Amino acid sequence: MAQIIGGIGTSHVPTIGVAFDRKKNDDPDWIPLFKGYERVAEWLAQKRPDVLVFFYNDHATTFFFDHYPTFALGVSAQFPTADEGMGVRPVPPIKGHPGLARHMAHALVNDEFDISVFQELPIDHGCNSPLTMLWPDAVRAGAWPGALVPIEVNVLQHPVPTPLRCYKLGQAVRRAVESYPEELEVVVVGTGGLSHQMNGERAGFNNTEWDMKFLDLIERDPHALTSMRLADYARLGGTEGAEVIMWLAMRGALSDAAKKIHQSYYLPMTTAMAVALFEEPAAGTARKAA
Amino acid sequence: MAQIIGGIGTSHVPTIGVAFDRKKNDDPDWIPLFKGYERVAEWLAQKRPDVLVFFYNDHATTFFFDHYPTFALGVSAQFPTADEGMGVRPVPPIKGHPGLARHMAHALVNDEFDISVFQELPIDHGCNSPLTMLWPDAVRAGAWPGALVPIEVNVLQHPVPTPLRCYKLGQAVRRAVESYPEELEVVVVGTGGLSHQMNGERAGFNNTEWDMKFLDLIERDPHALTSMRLADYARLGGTEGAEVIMWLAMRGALSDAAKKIHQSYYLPMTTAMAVALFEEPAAGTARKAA
Amino acid sequence: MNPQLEGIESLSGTYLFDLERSAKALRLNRFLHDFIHPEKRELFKQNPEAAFEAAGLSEEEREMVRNLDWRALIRYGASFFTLEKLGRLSGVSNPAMVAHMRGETLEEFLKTRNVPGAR
Amino acid sequence: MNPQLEGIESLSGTYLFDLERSAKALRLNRFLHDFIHPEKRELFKQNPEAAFEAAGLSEEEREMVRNLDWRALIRYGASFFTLEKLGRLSGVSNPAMVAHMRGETLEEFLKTRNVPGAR
Ligand SMILES: [Fe+3]
Ligand SMILES: [Fe+3]
Repeated sequence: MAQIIGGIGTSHVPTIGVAFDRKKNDDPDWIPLFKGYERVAEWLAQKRPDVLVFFYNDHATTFFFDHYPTFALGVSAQFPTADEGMGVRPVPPIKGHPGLARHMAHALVNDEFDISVFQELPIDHGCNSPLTMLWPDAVRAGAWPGALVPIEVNVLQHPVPTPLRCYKLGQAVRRAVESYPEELEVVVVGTGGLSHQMNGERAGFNNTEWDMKFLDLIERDPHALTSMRLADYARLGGTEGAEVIMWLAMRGALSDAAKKIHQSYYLPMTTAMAVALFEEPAAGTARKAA
Repeated sequence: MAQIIGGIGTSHVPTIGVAFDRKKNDDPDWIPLFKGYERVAEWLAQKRPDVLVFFYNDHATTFFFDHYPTFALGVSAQFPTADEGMGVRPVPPIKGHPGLARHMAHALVNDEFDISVFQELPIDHGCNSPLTMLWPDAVRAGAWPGALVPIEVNVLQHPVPTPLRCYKLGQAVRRAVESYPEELEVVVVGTGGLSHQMNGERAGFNNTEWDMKFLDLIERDPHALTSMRLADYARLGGTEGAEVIMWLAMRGALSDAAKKIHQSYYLPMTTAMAVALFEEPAAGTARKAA
Repeated sequence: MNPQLEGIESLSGTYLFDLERSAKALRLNRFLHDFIHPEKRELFKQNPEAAFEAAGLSEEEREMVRNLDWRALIRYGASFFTLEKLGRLSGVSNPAMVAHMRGETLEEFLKTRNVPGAR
Repeated sequence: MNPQLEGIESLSGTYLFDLERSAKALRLNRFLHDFIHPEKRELFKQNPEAAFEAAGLSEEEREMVRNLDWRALIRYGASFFTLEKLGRLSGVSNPAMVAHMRGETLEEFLKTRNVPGAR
């Protein structure tokens, strides 16, 4: 039986990937970012999950507005790295998990989630920007140490799904994972945020006070977050910061008993970069955690 | 306020369009087909609905399996006619209703239907095959007499939505239409079926007895149909005949009091061709029916 | 197992198009789907081998397409609806494709139909 | 009105990308999205007018792209995420795009940031 052993919330702004590629590890302007991810990378290196279920959003790269999905599940064995307009970022292609992903497709559709499915499409920084921080040795090794099941969420073109629907998607994903017969250890990842706005005269908006409150509520009281409206998220965290509803999907896939064991926050420029690590109580007793 | 004044269930097999294009109206082999649609075309000509909400399926034309939606709503002002491999069928391009369609997109997403949206994509015989029977003067006139809001349903690549989910989609569409402030008269159309199978040694399968039962239940007891499983539909009506779940979406968008006022059934070759017309009790009192 | 589909394996002569078949035959189905583009049709008509090559089809896939072996194509993982585009392009009607999948001649198949002339 | 979005119009200087904007600027956004293809980037770099023509952009749209007028483009209906591709192609950083949308110089904008060197 597959089980979820923990969760990660993380920003996915492209700058994170750029800082990694340019090896800014020792640049004083970037040290806080790298430091913030160390504990998470260590935890992943220790737990060695088989699969990351990755709630992320496309940035008008893989999908265009002539056909835009609300939720799209990647079911193929591999996903190339997308060219986002500057050539392909030198990271390994993403390895899928068709067995689990197809099972999830059947389970989610029967559970009344009207997901799209996609295969073999290139994926953009929505996945690969945080991925090099989570699995920092993969570029050198030439392969990611685990598989991904990508779940794309529309946060670009309104109407976007409600915060509550995202949380419910996470809950349905938990049911789907737990009904998969193979013995797999799974970590759920929710990406995006925190506060930022990238359009109009309000661009450059941030709100650290709200970000801190969000980082608290996402562990302690996710229902306070699911009862907020998209307009509230846009007002408090900026129109683009409202993409944190993808963290709610991650949180919905965790048990109520999951504990936040690490967090980090850094706001150098326009987007608040945050990472938070959640562990399930059962994770300590899991197969590989000897 | 927009209101639904009736519903139509209809096959969409390409042969129906071919018979129309080749003017087989007086060919003894095709007379029963044309006769069957006469009453429906008359009713539409009399009621002159502003919009048809059209539950149909793509046939691997508009969408390919690298990115396949479960439900996809067309929101643009126009949709070209698709080239399905033999050039473009000489019918007018479909006119959308962006106002109603966008309203429906917002309403459905907030109602926890995870629809994809599409714009300006060419649409195949899933819409235009029955459309020339419903609006037979449009080709001559050079334009369809009303707008369409196309809702594409995946019935090609399993997992496909459950019969019950399709019915619930119809119910949500009714809520969405009825909350649109503009005064519009809307007819819902569910397409596909009836019994046929187009794959394997079982290809050519038909089941008139089941088709007749389906035509009865769809009016009288749709809940008997929503409690059946996809495997039941495939067994009784063939794997491709199972696409009649799109009739359930149409039925879900009608009130319980809607009455079937006409039906026709013709099975000349591989696909049972049926059409059924439903009228809402209120339809007689509507704006244009003077 | 998908409870909606339980029991479907008991329908003999049935090949349900699902994510597994779709993944296996994605290249082949893309090749067939692409016949919606006139220039792809033209290439196939003029030079089928070049069309196969451009689509990266395996030898097994090419052979089935060369032979218009509908039965083998469906068993392999083609969707009927991409296959239908090859049918139109090759001048093979749906009844003829269905007959082939059933292992019958077109004449035999038409005898089982209510209105054999309606095609 | 979408109850999820009620009140958002009170956020001044905010242009929510929704189906209405998307429909209005579909051609423009497709033009910008297409920079994911190296050959489209090349064409734009070599001959922007030919690229505009091929994409069927209106004169208004062309003028905004020629001027890299981020503020006007966003107001018109461009998605920031298609626009970002034009930014990269034109060597304009996100902070510079943001500064322009705010009506500030890059220097002015950087003064408002916690770590002006982190870009
Ligand atoms: Fe994002
Ligand atoms: Fe169909």
